Amino acid sequence: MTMSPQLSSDPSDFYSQSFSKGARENTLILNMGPQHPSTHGVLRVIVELDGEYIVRAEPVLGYIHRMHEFMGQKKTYTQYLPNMGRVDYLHATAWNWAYVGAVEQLAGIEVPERAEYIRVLTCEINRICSHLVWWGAYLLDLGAFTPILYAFEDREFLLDILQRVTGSRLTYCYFRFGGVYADVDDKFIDDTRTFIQRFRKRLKMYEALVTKNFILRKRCEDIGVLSVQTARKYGCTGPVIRGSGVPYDVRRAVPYSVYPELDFEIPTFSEGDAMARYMVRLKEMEQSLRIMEQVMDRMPDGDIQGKTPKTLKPPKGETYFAVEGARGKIGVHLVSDGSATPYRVKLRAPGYSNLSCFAELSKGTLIADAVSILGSLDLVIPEIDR
Amino acid sequence: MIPNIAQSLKAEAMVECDPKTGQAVQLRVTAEQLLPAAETLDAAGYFLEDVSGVDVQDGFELNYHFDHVQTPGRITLRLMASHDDPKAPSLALLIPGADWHERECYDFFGVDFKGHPDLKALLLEPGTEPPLIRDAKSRIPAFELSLVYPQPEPEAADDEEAKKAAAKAKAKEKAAAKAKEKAAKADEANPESAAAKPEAATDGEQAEAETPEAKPAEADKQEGAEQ
Amino acid sequence: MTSIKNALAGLWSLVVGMGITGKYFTAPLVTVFYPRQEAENIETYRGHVELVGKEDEAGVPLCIACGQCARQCPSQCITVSAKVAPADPAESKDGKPAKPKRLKTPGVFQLDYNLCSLCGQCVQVCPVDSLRYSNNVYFAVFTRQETNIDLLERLERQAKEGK
Amino acid sequence: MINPEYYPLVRMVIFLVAMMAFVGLNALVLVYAERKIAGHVQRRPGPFHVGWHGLLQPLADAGKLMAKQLLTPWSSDKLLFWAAPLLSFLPVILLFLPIPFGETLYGLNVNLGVVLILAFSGLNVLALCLAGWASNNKYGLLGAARAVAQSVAYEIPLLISVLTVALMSGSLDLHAITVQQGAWPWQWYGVLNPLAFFIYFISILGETNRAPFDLPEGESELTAGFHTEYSGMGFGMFFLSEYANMVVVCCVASILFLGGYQGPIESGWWWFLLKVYALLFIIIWMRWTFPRVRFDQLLNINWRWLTPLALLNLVGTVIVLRLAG
Repeated sequence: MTMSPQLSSDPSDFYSQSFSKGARENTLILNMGPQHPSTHGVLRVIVELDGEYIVRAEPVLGYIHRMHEFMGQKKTYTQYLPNMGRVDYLHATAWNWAYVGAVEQLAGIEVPERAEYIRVLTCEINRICSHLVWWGAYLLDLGAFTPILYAFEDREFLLDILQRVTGSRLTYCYFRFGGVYADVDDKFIDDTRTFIQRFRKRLKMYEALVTKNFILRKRCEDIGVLSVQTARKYGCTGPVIRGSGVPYDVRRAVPYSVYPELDFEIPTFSEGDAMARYMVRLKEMEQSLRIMEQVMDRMPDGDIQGKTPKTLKPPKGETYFAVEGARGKIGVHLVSDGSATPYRVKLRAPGYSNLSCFAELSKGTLIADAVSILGSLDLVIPEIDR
Repeated sequence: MIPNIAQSLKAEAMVECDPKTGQAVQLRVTAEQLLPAAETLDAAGYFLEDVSGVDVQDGFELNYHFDHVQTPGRITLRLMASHDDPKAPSLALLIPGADWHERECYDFFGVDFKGHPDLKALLLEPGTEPPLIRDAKSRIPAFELSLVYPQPEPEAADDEEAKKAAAKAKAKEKAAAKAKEKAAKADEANPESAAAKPEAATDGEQAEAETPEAKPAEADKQEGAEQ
Repeated sequence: MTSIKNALAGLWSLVVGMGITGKYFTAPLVTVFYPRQEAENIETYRGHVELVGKEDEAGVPLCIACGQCARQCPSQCITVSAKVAPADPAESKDGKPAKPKRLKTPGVFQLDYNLCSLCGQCVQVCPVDSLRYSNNVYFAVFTRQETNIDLLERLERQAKEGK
Repeated sequence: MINPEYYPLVRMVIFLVAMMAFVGLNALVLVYAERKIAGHVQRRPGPFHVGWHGLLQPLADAGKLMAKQLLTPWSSDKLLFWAAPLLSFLPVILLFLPIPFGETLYGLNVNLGVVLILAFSGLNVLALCLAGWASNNKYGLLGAARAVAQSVAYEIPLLISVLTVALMSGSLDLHAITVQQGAWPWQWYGVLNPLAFFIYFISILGETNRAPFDLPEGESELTAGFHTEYSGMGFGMFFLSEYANMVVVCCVASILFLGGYQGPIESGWWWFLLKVYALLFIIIWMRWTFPRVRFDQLLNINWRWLTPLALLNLVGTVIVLRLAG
């Protein structure tokens, strides 16, 4: 067989080469991604296969790395805000919040109560959006094509609602230091209430169509079992660690904003498998609905923007602020040298830690299981690569 | 409130933090102390949130943020890796979650983690120049970041404020001279950071000449005044 | 026995699933037939910024050409420069020609929509509220240059169309 | 006028040509149906803009497929690579020969029609295997391996359930089997022996690689499985043969279990097509409802459930037949 001249040399790259060094004999090294249907965008996973069983796996990151942390050092505090909507496009408001919260904490900016309620409301709406996309995409990974469109049908309502206040539908840049950009109106509240009614029924439909589905249960149960210890060692947070039975939620653990006043539960499942993580997310959507209802009942009148200096120069020092995103703990470590530009912004992406346990989880599973595990970790690659 | 566990850790210095730093306690550790400290924390059920590198005058400061799932209260281990030969012990074998965080630091700062099982580029193209290394002028001294580093005497702090309030060159010069004296005194007590101190005082002035990005902001004020 | 029971329950769950998709199969569609219909939520969409005209003079912007929006912009996508009045010879002193005078109205107001991230900080920072979001949803162009919008021209056009 | 009844070869050739047209046309119809059903299940219109309600969309698709460049991977085995799609498509036409679409509407009157169909349908797996192997692609190889294991496994319960019907009717002649059932549903073997019908139905999903058993191509794991490397009509051939295979198995199902062309009121080919398309509709409907099963589960379903059940059913049928008379 003739070989094409361009390809006659070894076409594998740095990562393939370093991965194949440790390969056993008679195994197949398969490169999944960065363009692969189930790696959610641009994640690349190199796996070593024995038949269809995975001997070893290694995620390769960086295909959508944008060096957000460097941009943080070059832009002023306000100018860096739009970046936050683009770190994790599915739960943009949480990232908005993490950064805005860090700056507020450092600069000692007060946030009016109404703004806090609006933040909680939009954040929870956005959380449902994020979980809906995950739900659809996960089922797509498992080969069910229809649920994602049902999920998007519901998400569309939420996007319309969020568009009313934020003006955009995906990469929100809505939070401001000391408040939010725009106030919510009555139609927003009415629409949200209508949605809550509707969505409760839809969740029942989701359960009947998918959650109880025999095939799905077989694909998720006992797949990718993550023990509490492993989850902790890898620094997993969010639904991943709650699926392992640890009720760890930043909204409760280190309460911020008005969350302490709100009544909601932290759903946990102790199985630690893909199904547990699935169930946690579904239950979380219900809890988000509860939070939204309470917030709308209690929302006070008043300002939406606190007093902030026109040119923000937080005092020298550092701060760490964490919020609970749809994927887990979002942390921003902010260092200020007293100038108008951050000295250092470190973004702690929950997906980064969650994905790092994939290599261990996927050992000895089938490719199809690996896909299921990858999906159940709920990855948003732009957030992981930053 | 300092968590009990922090008391039992061996460290160079330990301070309780202001709530606005978002951390409960900070510990300054040496390379030898890092692993035992991490081991104790790990055994006590803490998890590693992230490893955040900061490039300061004294070197690359590595912040190991630990948090607990039941009793929150962030414990930060701070380790200084020198600029010339940045290296630190790896936690990856002890805490597998540290693996990627360390590789990220390796990417961004070029810190060599000794004992890491597979230290190679994670987010950047292998062989890329570490992007987050600042030029020497724009670095701030470590004591401005955290109280775990020996602080200059209170006069020096006053002088910083004075600088901010009025941009009078004379006052600045005097203050800088004072700061140097104070720093020298402090260094006698604390020989370890002797090298860093004089730089620290002079850097206060450099910080005054602000980064270019800040200038438009000042222009803003003037514009606003015009109207 | 239990496995048979489980298998039957599993089969039933599949039938239930078929029932649900079957129900939606006959249900009305929820999509909008785009070229023929438009979505209903366009008025809340915030597209690229545009200038606000004066009340009495719709074609003239409120803008005072202070340039704060341009400086605040994270991606430097706004270009503003004030209109310059030709020097008045009467004001010349000692034989030196008078300096041209910067007027408080923009001569150039360009938006490079390629770079814009729609964060709205220019709208917020404007001291005279001369910027607002347009709801120009159907903004599609063939070349990159076309995304460079001349907002002054846009305002004039809008003023003409409005009348 | 020559009566084709007396010239079986002429009849066969005419029928084969007709079947080619039928398969092509049928693929267009099924593509349209698949996309429309998927669309409506997902509450969107599906193809809508090409022709009235998107009726011409399949034609446009076909045109696109044919106009596309045929790419041959440089490291593939070129002969086998291009032999595979042909091999997958051509035998399918033969499968239509013994199928009685109506009382006189058939290509070849053989008394072993069932055997002929089962024999030729086995060829398809060879094509999939070749395609995966020859394209020298790891995904293709995995897909091919899955295809072989799956097709071989599912052939067994399929055969046994067909055998059950053959025993009930005492014949392997499709014509005879049809005639033995009456026009009314309670006379059909599918109703008399629902378990056999059920097993047959599940098996054909596995045999034709349809969701939820579409593992050889399972795109979320193997991108496109055995046809990863095929472009243009190379892929189009696999596509055609998949739909043609679906039609064949549904034809056989309607003959064996649903009384073939017989129906209440007026028997004829319309009844036959109605039954075939009803089955196809259910298959498509299932595809847009369920997740995909995992590969080991797929084999477990077969070896642990379907095959034993089919055997039990066979034995039970024999006993009942014996007792009845």
